[in-house]
Amino acid sequence: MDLRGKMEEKYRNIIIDYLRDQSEQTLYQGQKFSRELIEKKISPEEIVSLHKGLLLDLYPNVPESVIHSFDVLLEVMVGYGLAYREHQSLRNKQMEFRTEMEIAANVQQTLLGTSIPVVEGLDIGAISVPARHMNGDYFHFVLDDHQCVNVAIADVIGKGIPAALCMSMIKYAMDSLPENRHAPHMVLESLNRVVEQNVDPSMFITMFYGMYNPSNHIFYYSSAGHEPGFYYDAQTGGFSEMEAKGLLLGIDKKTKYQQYEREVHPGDMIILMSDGVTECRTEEGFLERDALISNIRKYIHLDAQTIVNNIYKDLERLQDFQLRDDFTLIILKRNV
Amino acid sequence: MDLRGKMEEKYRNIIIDYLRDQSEQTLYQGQKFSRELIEKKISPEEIVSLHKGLLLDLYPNVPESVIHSFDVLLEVMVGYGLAYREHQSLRNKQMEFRTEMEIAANVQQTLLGTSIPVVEGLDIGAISVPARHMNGDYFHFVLDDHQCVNVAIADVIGKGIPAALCMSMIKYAMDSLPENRHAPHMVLESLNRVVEQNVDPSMFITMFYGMYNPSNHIFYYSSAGHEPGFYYDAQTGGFSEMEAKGLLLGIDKKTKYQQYEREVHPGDMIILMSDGVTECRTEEGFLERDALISNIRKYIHLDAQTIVNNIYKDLERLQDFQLRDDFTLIILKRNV
Amino acid sequence: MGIQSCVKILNEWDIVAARQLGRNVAKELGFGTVDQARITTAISELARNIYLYAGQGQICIEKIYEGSKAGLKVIAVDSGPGISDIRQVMEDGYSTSGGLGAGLPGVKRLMDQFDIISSLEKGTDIRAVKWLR
Amino acid sequence: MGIQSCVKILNEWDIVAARQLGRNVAKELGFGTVDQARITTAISELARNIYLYAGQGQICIEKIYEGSKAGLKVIAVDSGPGISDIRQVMEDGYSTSGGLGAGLPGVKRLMDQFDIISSLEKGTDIRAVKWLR
Ligand SMILES: [Mn+2]
Ligand SMILES: [Mn+2]
Ligand SMILES: [Mn+2]
Ligand SMILES: [Mn+2]
Repeated sequence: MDLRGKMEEKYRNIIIDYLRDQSEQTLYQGQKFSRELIEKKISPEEIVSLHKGLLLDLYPNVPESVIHSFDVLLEVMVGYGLAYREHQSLRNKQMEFRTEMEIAANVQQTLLGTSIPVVEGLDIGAISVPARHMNGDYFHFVLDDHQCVNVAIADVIGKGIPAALCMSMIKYAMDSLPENRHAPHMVLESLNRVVEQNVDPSMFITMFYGMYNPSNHIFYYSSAGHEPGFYYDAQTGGFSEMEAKGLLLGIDKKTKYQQYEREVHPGDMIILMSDGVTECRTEEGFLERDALISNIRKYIHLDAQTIVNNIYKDLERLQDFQLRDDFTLIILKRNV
Repeated sequence: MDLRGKMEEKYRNIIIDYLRDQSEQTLYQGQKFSRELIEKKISPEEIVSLHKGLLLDLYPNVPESVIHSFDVLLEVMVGYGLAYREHQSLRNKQMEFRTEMEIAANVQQTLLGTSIPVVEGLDIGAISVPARHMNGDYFHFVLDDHQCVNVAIADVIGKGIPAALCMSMIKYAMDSLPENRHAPHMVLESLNRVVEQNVDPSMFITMFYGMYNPSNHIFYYSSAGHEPGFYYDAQTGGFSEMEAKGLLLGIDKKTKYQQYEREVHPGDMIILMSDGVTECRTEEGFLERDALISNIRKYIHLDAQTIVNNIYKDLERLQDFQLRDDFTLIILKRNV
Repeated sequence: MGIQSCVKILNEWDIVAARQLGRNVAKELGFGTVDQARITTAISELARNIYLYAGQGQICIEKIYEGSKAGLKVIAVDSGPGISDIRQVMEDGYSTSGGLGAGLPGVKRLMDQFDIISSLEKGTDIRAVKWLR
Repeated sequence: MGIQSCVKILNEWDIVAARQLGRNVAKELGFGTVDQARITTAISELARNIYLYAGQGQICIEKIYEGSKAGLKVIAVDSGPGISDIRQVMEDGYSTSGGLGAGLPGVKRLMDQFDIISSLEKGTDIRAVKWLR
């Protein structure tokens, strides 16, 4: 028996069962049958036609008008059938697209790849999740010859593939920086010149660049219009903003950046992020920076990587699992 | 009256009309109604429920079994209703994706942008169309200080966004080439080193690089594993292959490239392409290179840009408007 | 080649005439009601495109035979503005009518074969075939 | 808070029992047949997930009231392996069942409100509400 014949018989049996007992059990069979029909790509207009044929067969004296009325229902269902078959095709496109994006994201990963350095006395956690498929946020660690931990966090204005294309450029630029990475303000100044020269004038990049020197426990940093980080003082238990002024990269090639510093005591934390963390929009409006702080407090006893992972998980759910912006959060915690 | 009430009345009228006259006119109303329902995002299970209600209303003594049978049809339609509503959402995603791709393609355009040089005595036509959204083919013209026309045509192995990410790299590399572009084999050698060093080891690039010197009418060229071009000899009316040997870019950093040359007489043409032109697959198998030649002959009296446009249009239709690979075709024609 | 019957498309009523013609031929060939509904929907869509975008044109219906197979061919011709980007028009999900899923990809789906030629300012010629199973 | 009635999900027959419970409560609240079919489909889907992926769990049905609104709440709880990437599971077109369009996004669509909490190796708790219109 061919597929259509089999389906016809199945439907016939379900209908006959249901006419006998009207049970939930039979309706459940109907639902499973629906799943099967859809898997086998049978269009809804065919079901309507099947139903009409069955009625005619089971009740030869059913009024003619009832049978005629099915012609109209059939006509209407053809439109849904088309939508349904377009749906199949869009699903396939969606799959192809997802595969392509996975490859592209891997290429991006290879291009932008960084690894979190292992340094005695410093516990580092970092997470970066794209809102769509490719990341327009970027973070980068370099452990230099003096055992200083350099950390960069950047955000292209914009999301998705266009932003990702830009971000790969930044990576090439960072790789070709001269070896004296020691001064954050100088790093930003030279990156600014590259961006100004090479990137589409409508694209801007915010960046925070910091360097932690484990021999004097000082964190040096500069910011190019980037979302300010937080500083956690273990002794007072208080959080303060790491304010830093500076123009975005790519606006004016002569921009100078100011450099700031903080002494880091045992238990203190430096928390860096992109605006996707603080501007995560929930049903009740934007998440306040204060709310983020109480979120951090909740997990403060854990290690840095677990803290950032947990915070991401909480915020993801708050946003109903749909990120509005790329999300990057980094925590540096000086161990006792 | 609310939307649902209005739809109910419309459907009722269509059914009543149809039961009276069974005319095509009424079925056409049914089809238009289907369009309207779908635009208003009404699920198919609601139509089934509506139909059942109408029958009960119009024929109070319709057999109970007929009415019961609609419970099963309804249960089955809920599955289609879900597919249908997922369809709405996928369409929206598709739209978003298309918008994102348009922006990304623009960014790529800005990054890779080239303009066809205007040179006396030389008629140039070029077309490059991505198979999906972003182009993994690339062509580039430079008119140097000696009025020589430099032309590059390249193809990343692979398509779509991953290929596009790679291609932007090649563009940066070409821009930072030393100024002595004169020798095609040297250009390929230095690009090869860049690709070998920077690009994912699984990505390879084929490239043809040529230079036309209008003062001695010689075309110098080298190829890195790229699809061979054609040479059209106006005097004999014959086409010959522009064979050139050379490894793909990115395999071995020590690769040397051989340089070839051709004297170009009035009316002669140089035809360069990516494999997307010759490997365009039709229902009857691959397009033969011979078929391409007869296609070129068909348009040979036209200007270079019209020739490449027409050939693209023909091949697009042959492939049922679905390109399997990025398509790039360049024609250089020496005027009389 | 079989005999063609044609309907000129000038206004919306002609869409119904084209559907009626298509349905009659489909019935004669022995198509079932589901396929009849699909063929007439495809004809509606093609006729509607002529009426909306080309102003006028015609729909012809032809019985065709290939070996032992019989089929119905719909030919929609107009001398309207033509289609500038056929690839885009044939892409799923592009049609602006919110979620209708018809348009030319819909016609292609409803039928078994589909071919289109269009030149800017010259017009469009679409041929679609449904085979009797 | 209203009274909860629960069905343990251990095998496929329990899916029918959960549907029956949901349908009874939906009828009592005055939901029409279309909404009844949607609610039972959502319950089926949640129960089936428990049966297939968690092994066991339960489905509870609760009448809820908010101001003058009445609604039906479905609670599906299991202590199975949990969901590692909720974003992916909630994404349309991800479910592997060819084109079914159900899965958790389907449940979300069939109901008016939807919330999920899941921890790896601890289990999953899903709550979904349908309001009477
Ligand atoms: Mn961004
Ligand atoms: Mn951002
Ligand atoms: Mn390629
Ligand atoms: Mn290719």
